[in-house]
Amino acid sequence: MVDPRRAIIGERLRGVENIIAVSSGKGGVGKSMIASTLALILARKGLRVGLFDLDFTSPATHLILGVGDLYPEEEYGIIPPRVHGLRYMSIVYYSKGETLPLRGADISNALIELLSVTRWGVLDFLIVDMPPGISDAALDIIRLIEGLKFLIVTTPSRLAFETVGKFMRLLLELDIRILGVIENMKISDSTFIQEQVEGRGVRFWGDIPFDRRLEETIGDVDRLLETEFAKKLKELVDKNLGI
Amino acid sequence: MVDPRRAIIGERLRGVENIIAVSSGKGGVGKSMIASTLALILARKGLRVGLFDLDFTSPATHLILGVGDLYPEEEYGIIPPRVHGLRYMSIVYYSKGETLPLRGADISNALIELLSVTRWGVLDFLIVDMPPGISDAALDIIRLIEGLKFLIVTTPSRLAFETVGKFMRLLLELDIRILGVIENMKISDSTFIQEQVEGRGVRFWGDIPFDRRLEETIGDVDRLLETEFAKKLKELVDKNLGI
Amino acid sequence: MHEWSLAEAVIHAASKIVEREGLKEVREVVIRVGELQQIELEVLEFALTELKKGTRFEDAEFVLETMRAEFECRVCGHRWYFDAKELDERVQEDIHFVPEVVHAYVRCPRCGSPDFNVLKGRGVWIERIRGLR
Amino acid sequence: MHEWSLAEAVIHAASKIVEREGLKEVREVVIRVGELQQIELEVLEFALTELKKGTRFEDAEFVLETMRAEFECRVCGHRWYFDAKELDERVQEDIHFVPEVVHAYVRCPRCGSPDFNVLKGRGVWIERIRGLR
Ligand SMILES: Nc1ncnc2c1ncn2[C@@H]1O[C@H](COP(=O)(O)OP(=O)(O)O)[C@@H](O)[C@H]1O
Ligand SMILES: Nc1ncnc2c1ncn2[C@@H]1O[C@H](COP(=O)(O)OP(=O)(O)O)[C@@H](O)[C@H]1O
Ligand SMILES: [Mg+2]
Ligand SMILES: [Mg+2]
Ligand SMILES: [Mg+2]
Ligand SMILES: [Mg+2]
Ligand code: NI
Ligand code: NI
Ligand SMILES: [Zn+2]
Ligand SMILES: [Zn+2]
Repeated sequence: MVDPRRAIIGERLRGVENIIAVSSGKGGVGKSMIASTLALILARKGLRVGLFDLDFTSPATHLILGVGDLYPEEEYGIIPPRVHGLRYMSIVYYSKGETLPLRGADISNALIELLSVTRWGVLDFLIVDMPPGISDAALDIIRLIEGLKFLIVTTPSRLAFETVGKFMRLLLELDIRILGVIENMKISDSTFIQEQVEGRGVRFWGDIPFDRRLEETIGDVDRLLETEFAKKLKELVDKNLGI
Repeated sequence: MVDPRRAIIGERLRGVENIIAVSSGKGGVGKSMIASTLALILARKGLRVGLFDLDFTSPATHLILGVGDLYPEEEYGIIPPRVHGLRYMSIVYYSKGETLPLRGADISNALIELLSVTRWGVLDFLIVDMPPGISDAALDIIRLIEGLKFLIVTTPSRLAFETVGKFMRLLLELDIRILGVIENMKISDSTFIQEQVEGRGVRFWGDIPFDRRLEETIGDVDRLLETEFAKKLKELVDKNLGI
Repeated sequence: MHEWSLAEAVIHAASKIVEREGLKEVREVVIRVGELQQIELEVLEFALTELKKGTRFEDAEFVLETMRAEFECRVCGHRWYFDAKELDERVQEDIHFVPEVVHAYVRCPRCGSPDFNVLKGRGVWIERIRGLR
Repeated sequence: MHEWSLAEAVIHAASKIVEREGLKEVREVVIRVGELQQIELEVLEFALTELKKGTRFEDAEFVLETMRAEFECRVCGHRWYFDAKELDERVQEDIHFVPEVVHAYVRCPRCGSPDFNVLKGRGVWIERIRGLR
């Protein structure tokens, strides 16, 4: 018996120019905040942008964006609804507010299902918000999505970088493109992370300070884009993505 | 064919009085810091304590404790080495500094293997440091360890509590004992988390402030136990665990 | 109508198999459809009929077989069959798109756990392809 | 000597099976040992011989069968056999205790991926128990 889904994934993503996985290995470093804000920043530049929340058991981007009661349309597949100018896809459309306990094999299956039926159309960027851990979701997008690029997020903490460093090493070993590393929630001016990153030959995008006001903007993208956090992220994007 | 391992797990944990899973569903909320410090606090009270790091793909407790180059002894099974007065078990003994990408099924297998061969001996408390996500590790310890109790960690953020709330609801539905909830890295005096927790009939242990000096103590347990973080955690333990 | 995209996946994957096996003429493609997803068979069939036009499958027959969805609880070992009618329509639709969300809505009838395995009846599979070499 | 704890698990699980099946006398217990873990068969056999004394397995024969460990790459589909001798001793010992750490040390020989499946040859299994009812 052959599962026909895997064969069609390349087809489904054919119209997407760049796929960027915002990743870390570590949890709570700001992946979801950065993925959401990055997608909004690119969309406000007039680019065609999609955002795909791949953290199925602890999704967060729907809260950050303040996504209301939407449901994807069915039209020769699934069309991701438009949210604040983005094509937005999340499992929460289907799991609603319920707890969704999924084993790795189920995460893998749900990911393949969504990749094989979602019609992203033509996009300049598809931003993928990754779950923590070096497990099914990370291994699957690596094997399923050709040309995928990683944007890695860490905090200044040694506890975060312990895992982030290992994850980077794996990507480098597998010859997968790393766009760069962002040091988020910076509170001192240690250069430890920058040295570690550049020492491995990876581009250090820069840091984003800890922003006490960020929390209040959850659910309000206009206010989010006015924060120091978003402004600093935009600077890093302008400088490092060259668009 | 029958896998003989599952049948012996109860036997292996027979000498352990209390098993506490420090958990959240969400990453980066301080589970590893709290699990490690909790284990040390209990050990310094003269109790017999074990610490089991179950975050196989992004372990952190070995760094927090400053565990050197140890390897478990083999003696009718595996004996967890003694570290700062704790019986300490982590997959890093076997994966060393390497990246360990594991799918959920492998996480499950490794967990069952370790539970079936590790001889914890007689312990008053076994503290388990859980990975983020509501996936294999959480589902497995729920099904494999009888009498397990959860200590839940969140931050004040709505992004954290979105998942933590869902995880709590699942545990309540399954009638699994929740010792309480700790609100970590508190920076304002919002009572949102406390209300949410108590509204669900769960004990709110209290909060632990954001402690800028915590990072410097990583690897030095004596300094760790002198931090505001550890002192506040000890207060919460004294008040809520009643020992 | 996301059955259409599943049909596309079937045609796409079947083409690769036909090429790999070096088949000159395809007579029959047997598709197994798991009942968990509640796929509309007429819609899937219609899509296959439309999509095969002008392809090497033009003269092939697509045979659809359904398979009941069976679950096994990882906690207590209980096995049971999925019954869509016990769920409300909105939830059925959610499972239609992403079968794994069944873990948000269904519990083991014996012990109440959401930690169960889908033994069979998930997804759309190419069971076999008959043709001439 | 963690073979001892595996032997205990076997005796424990075998007892449960014997009770469930209502066997009065146990003649033979066939154990399948995967080669991934490089279990010392003599040590496992010795432990089983010691542990069965005074139990219902006292007169039963424990038969150990080994099974080669085979991997399948999830990225490129390549299959290959595990060869412990290619790894240094310390790594062999790590895999001896927790076979899953093989994913830290072994790569697909064709594409270099650590994302492979252990098709067979992992762990210790009770294959069958023969006895009288
Ligand atoms: N630069 C920042 N300043 C302050 N808080 C931040 C910053 N970046 C992220 N956060 C907060 O940190 C927490 C974790 O962020 P999140 O995006 O959910 O991380 P992840 O997706 O990596 O788990 C959230 O509460 C978020 O609001
Ligand atoms: N109360 C606190 N004050 C300041 N930093 C903290 C506090 N609790 C945890 N941290 C820091 O937060 C980060 C995440 O903690 P960690 O224990 O690794 O979380 P988790 O195990 O939930 O992923 C670490 O860098 C840790 O040092
Ligand atoms: Mg996130
Ligand atoms: Mg942790
Ligand atoms: Mg399942
Ligand atoms: Mg594997
Ligand atoms: Ni449909
Ligand atoms: Ni041994
Ligand atoms: Zn059950
Ligand atoms: Zn390969």
